[in-house]
Amino acid sequence: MPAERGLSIAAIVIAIIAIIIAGIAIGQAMSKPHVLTKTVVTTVVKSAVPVTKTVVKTATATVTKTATMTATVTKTSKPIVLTIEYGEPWKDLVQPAIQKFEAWASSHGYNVQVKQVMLPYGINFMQRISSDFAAGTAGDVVIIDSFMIPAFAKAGYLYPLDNFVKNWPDWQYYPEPMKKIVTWFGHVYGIMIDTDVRMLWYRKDIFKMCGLPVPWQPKSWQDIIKAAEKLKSCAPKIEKALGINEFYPLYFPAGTKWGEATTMQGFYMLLLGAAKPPYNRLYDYKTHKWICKSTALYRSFWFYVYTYKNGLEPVSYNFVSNVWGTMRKVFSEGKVAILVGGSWEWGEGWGPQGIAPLKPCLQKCGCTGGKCTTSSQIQCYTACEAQYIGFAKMPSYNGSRWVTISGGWAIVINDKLANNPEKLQLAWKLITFITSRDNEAQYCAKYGKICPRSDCAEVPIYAKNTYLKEISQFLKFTDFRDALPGYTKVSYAIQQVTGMIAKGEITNAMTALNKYCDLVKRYVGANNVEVLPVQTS
Amino acid sequence: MGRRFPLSIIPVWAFLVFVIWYFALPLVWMVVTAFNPNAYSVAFEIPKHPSLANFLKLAKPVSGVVPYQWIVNSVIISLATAGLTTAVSLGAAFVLTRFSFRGQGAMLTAFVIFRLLPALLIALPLLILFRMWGLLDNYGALILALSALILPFTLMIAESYFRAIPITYEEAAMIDGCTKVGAFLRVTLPLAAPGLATIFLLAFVIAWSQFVLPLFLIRTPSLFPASVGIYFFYGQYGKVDYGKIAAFSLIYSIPVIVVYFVIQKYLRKGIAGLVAR
Amino acid sequence: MSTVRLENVTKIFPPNVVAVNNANFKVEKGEFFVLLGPSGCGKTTTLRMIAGLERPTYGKIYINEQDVTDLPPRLRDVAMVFQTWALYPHMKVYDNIAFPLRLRKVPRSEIDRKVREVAKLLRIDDLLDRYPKQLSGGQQQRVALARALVRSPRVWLMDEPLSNLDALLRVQMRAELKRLQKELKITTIYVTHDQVEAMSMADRIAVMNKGRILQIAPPKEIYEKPRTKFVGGFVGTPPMNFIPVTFVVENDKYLLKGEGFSIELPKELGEYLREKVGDRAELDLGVRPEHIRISTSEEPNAIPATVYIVEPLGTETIVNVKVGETLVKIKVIGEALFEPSTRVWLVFDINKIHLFDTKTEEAVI
Amino acid sequence: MERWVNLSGAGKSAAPASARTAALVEFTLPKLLIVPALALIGLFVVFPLVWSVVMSFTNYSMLGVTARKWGFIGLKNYIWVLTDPDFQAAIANSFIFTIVSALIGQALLGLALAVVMRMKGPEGWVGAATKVLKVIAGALVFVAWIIPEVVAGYCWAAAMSRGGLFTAMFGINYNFYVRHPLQAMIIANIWRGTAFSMILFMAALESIPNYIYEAAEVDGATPWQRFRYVTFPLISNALLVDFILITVWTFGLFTLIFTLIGPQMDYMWTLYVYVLATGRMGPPWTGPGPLSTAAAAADIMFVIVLALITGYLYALRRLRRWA
Repeated sequence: MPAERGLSIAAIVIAIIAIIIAGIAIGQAMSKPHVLTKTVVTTVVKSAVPVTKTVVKTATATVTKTATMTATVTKTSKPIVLTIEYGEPWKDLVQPAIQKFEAWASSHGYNVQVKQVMLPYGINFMQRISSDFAAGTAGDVVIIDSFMIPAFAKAGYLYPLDNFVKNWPDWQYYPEPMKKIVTWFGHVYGIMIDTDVRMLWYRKDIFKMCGLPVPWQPKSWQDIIKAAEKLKSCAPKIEKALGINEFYPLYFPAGTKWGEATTMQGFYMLLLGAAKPPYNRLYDYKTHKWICKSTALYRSFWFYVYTYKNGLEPVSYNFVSNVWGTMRKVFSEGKVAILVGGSWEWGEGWGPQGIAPLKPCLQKCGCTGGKCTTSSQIQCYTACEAQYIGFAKMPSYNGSRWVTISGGWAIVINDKLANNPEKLQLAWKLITFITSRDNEAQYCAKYGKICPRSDCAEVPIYAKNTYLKEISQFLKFTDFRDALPGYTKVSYAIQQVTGMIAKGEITNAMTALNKYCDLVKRYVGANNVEVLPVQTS
Repeated sequence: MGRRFPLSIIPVWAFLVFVIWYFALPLVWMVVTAFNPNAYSVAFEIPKHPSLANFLKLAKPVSGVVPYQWIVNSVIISLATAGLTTAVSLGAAFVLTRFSFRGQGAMLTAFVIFRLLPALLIALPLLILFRMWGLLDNYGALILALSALILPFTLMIAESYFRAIPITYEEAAMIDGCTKVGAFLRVTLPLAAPGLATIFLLAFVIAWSQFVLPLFLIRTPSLFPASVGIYFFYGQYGKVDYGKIAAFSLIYSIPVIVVYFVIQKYLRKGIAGLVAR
Repeated sequence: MSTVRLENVTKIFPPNVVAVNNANFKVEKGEFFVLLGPSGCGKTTTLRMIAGLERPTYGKIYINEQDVTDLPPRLRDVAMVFQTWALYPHMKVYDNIAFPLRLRKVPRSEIDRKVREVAKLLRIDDLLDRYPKQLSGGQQQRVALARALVRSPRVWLMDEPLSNLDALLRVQMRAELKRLQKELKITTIYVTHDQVEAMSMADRIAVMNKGRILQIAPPKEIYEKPRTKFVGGFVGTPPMNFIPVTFVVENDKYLLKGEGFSIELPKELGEYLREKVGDRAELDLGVRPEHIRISTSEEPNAIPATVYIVEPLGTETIVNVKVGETLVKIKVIGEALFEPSTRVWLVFDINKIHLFDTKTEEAVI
Repeated sequence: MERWVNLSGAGKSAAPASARTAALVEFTLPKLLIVPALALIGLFVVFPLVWSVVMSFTNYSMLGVTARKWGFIGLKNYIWVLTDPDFQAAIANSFIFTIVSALIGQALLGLALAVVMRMKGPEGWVGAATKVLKVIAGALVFVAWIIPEVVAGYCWAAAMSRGGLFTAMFGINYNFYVRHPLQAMIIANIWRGTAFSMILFMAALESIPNYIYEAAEVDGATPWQRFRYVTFPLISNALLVDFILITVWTFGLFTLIFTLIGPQMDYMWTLYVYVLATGRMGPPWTGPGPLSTAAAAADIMFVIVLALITGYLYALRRLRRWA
């Protein structure tokens, strides 16, 4: 009996605390001004418990504090709050610029406060940003994947920047491809902040082990397949030498886990070289229809079917929950010898401070804790890295040309600022700080990314980077996605079909093509697709 | 002693050993890995130097969020939800057991149906609605939605609990000078206190384990409850530190296990009630 | 001291169960009023309506001539002792008794004084520190009484308070309750299905059946002049015997004819009966077991019967005999030795018989 | 139990106003205490369910133009979903999964466990050992049932990963849950849900009084006959309740499978709905993340789930009549 009473007393105390917290939570729901809150919750709760108002207010503050990240708070009467939403990879681009912007603002008498919404690694940035836009909760200034610009512009989410760039001296430093990528129907909707190219990464040490030439540069798809088959025959030797339990020669991403990367990294690199332009694309710009079947599509699927069916590529890496991390790790460990990937991997992936640095190099340079910190260590590591990892240009199907594709992220202004000229001006000012030459050069050099501004080359830290200089050559033959509205769905179809190929559910290129065509028809409508003649040789 | 060994026990033993093996499999892996400071692969290895390193690592931010923040979030959400549901189901059960009115039977049937509905069927329309109302990422809204989801459970338990307490005590109290509500609060409620504690704890653990609703309705990692946090963790870029996830899972599971063992007598009774009826 | 009056009170439970059918009665000041009837007859519902726990569907209830029909129980100033006593299990005896006073915001010292006083009166002053669970049935019963007594209510309502006690204790408590009620002079309405209890305690009894009040009268009258066959059958142990007879007038003789017998009635009685029911009528002859004498030889106006079984109960013996197909019980003081199947004659005092109309069940005489 | 009913009953004349008011305050107002519960359920359960039906006739989507400008399009979504081979596969797999993992796996294993748990062991150390095994097994089965679903899914995903426990024990050198998702789901769900059936059957077995067995034994029944003619008929109620409940639960399972095999839309209808709602595909008339199409799929399943629940309620009612 006394035990029971104790229990009940404890429960009642907890319940009271809980009810207070529930009140706080309801208060928090009320603190955001929107439809439901104003109509339903307010009427019900406010009329019922006016007493808790003060409690709610003070407590809401604490909850908000712990829950959201608020940047520097300038405590003046009514500051303009400018929200910037961006992914964690752009932290070092955005944060220094914000400081400069705020210094500028206070010296010019603006009472402005920048609220940062930083989306950390691990969530799907574009999915999140897209839904924020659709819900109307996206930031005032947002960093988005440039291929989303047409879709967002069509949906009316983006404010056109034509008048700003017209009077912006820096605009001239953006090369034509970098301008084209942010333009849709004659209007500029964003400013590129970084760009990239894609290539074949390969492991020099493994190639040597198997008697393949280093440096390596395949001339056609057949060259790639040949090298891969040779590597497969050496697998036991390689596994023993590296002390690993599995080995795959090649890795082209497949499946829906990779999301857009399957299409961009894997499929486009094949498609663009699989036939002559303009039939090497997903979209026919003449007829304004999505291409359902074509020789190029057939050949690209054929490559997937051939390599996955013959065990040249790893199946399960495509389906782990962390595909990016796994890809970087297995390449770094030598479980994969040839990898199609982005130019940023040099730094972000297996660089001295990357996510999956090379273990032998770490040991050699005495880097502890998996990262090199001192400049001598970094120097040592960079030299060592070049011994192990090389990159090659992706050849076309028959070797007639080189292929690569560029994407990159752009900074845009939310259309909801259209009616707020003062905020609009400040937002643009913030963008100019972020995209300024020095800021861009600093950031791109640090992360091994390609600067979209041509004048970055004037900044020593960027110019000094030989790697960046080398891959800048790729920009000459680079291409872009068919990023029209509807692209995401077509891309999803590619992810689905390549996923089925990888899992072994489809073992024939023609079946894959038919399946793809079926899906595209379902997703964009049968009226919006066209079937081109297919050469199966 | 010379007593013959009963051979017939061997199949029973074999069966029990199989069950133990099958059910211990993933649990043992989780517990062992949680104490392995170097668990970078899923392989089962008994750590040579078991330590609490993984638990300490959880205090360091991962992509800007300290994992323990998720536990704190879960505590806030679950406590609030449990408090709200307990209070609300208390009132509703009082009305349902102490009054009779038209539509009562239909109401109880409706609660049974809601109790059995898959959470996903409610989560999807809620996602649509919350998007339209701008309530995504909002704790208040999440707590209300969670409470609504859990309410049919707690309400049915509260109802059966109060039904089991004779109404005579309340009548006596009313004659002694209480109002109807007063009699309920002064007499029945103290008698039902252990039951209320059970309801509160049950609501707490159901809310604590809830995954679907927060997955749909919460999008900012720093606001995640622990359940979504684990999933987010697992889908993390870079190295997967299995030890860390295992440690986090362990911390996350312990309150549930403790609570269930506290209320298990009641739980069994409740399940037995399903048969007896 | 108060009066309680019910005026045309009817209670219908949904969908259409008539629990109490047009009850009318008045309980006088300081009276011990018993509602007697089998279970399900509506007596408890009547009591609960007086308490305010149920609301009459029709009709009005007055306490001290004040209309309380719509008043909630707490405003009626009545006290009630429940069948299960309903002691609050989470409160000690002291708190149980003090509870009504606390609710009325009586000062602490006053509460303490009253609780101890009433506890002493009921001889439970040494139990105040215990929980109800730790008490015996009789003790719990006293606590329930104490709780009802402590605030000197206008009316005391008791719902079979003794039915959960064992037989011996029940007899003891019966006397004590009666003494207490007389001493304190509180108007009491007491519900029971036990006719012995009713007879021994009541000032007046209301016999109920199927929602109707059949007769309201002092116990003696209920016993001697039951107004219906039900009342006659319900009161008394063993119950009244009923033998179907036909009343006929033959050659100026007034006869009650039954299976194998015929009784001649005195002239006055016969004429009275003839006036009431006519020349020929189907009736039930009601005789209490104690008013029958067994004769082993034939006598005039006696009913022939066959001994069926004999139940010796110590100081008395119940002899079961069969008159035709009807079983008749006869109470004989002391021992009575009859072999089963013995042929006997039943003789009774013609002034102590009752006659009921077979159809309406109402008493004819 | 009789309660205070019919306050506004007919046939009463003027009573003092104060008394009427007092009665109103005391007996009618408290009924409002049910309002918060009804409001909560109405606003966050009933209304969303209705709303999802409404939305399934529109082209509303998570992203794209139709996220803001949407309109009604009739039955198109339903036709699209019903003709989607993935949806057909998902439903077929959902039924296979439910039947195999719940009706066969959980119920059978649960029954076996309950019978073993209730068995009287021999004496001496053998009995003691059996008892220890029983306690350990019971606790593990219980824990598997109560730990959060996410943790269960995560543990099994790790166990079935390449290099995990499956590799160590069976030499399965690939991600088991990738290559055999259905089997993986079944294994994990049997693991997860057996406890409920076990506890239910244990309760059912306990409710059979021992004297019935004694009587059967006196009548000369063999152990099998005792099970067939005494135990089985007496636990058939429990069997029915168990079957229906675990069917409904398993059919609506999401978290465990989602954390185990990820968003693969053709293995379970719940996953199909989730992928449709959050993925980037969908019919031509909506933008990416076609919430309206997902709502149509969910509503189709809602009908099936409702049919299952109705079956449950009907069975329960029949049981009560029988009992």
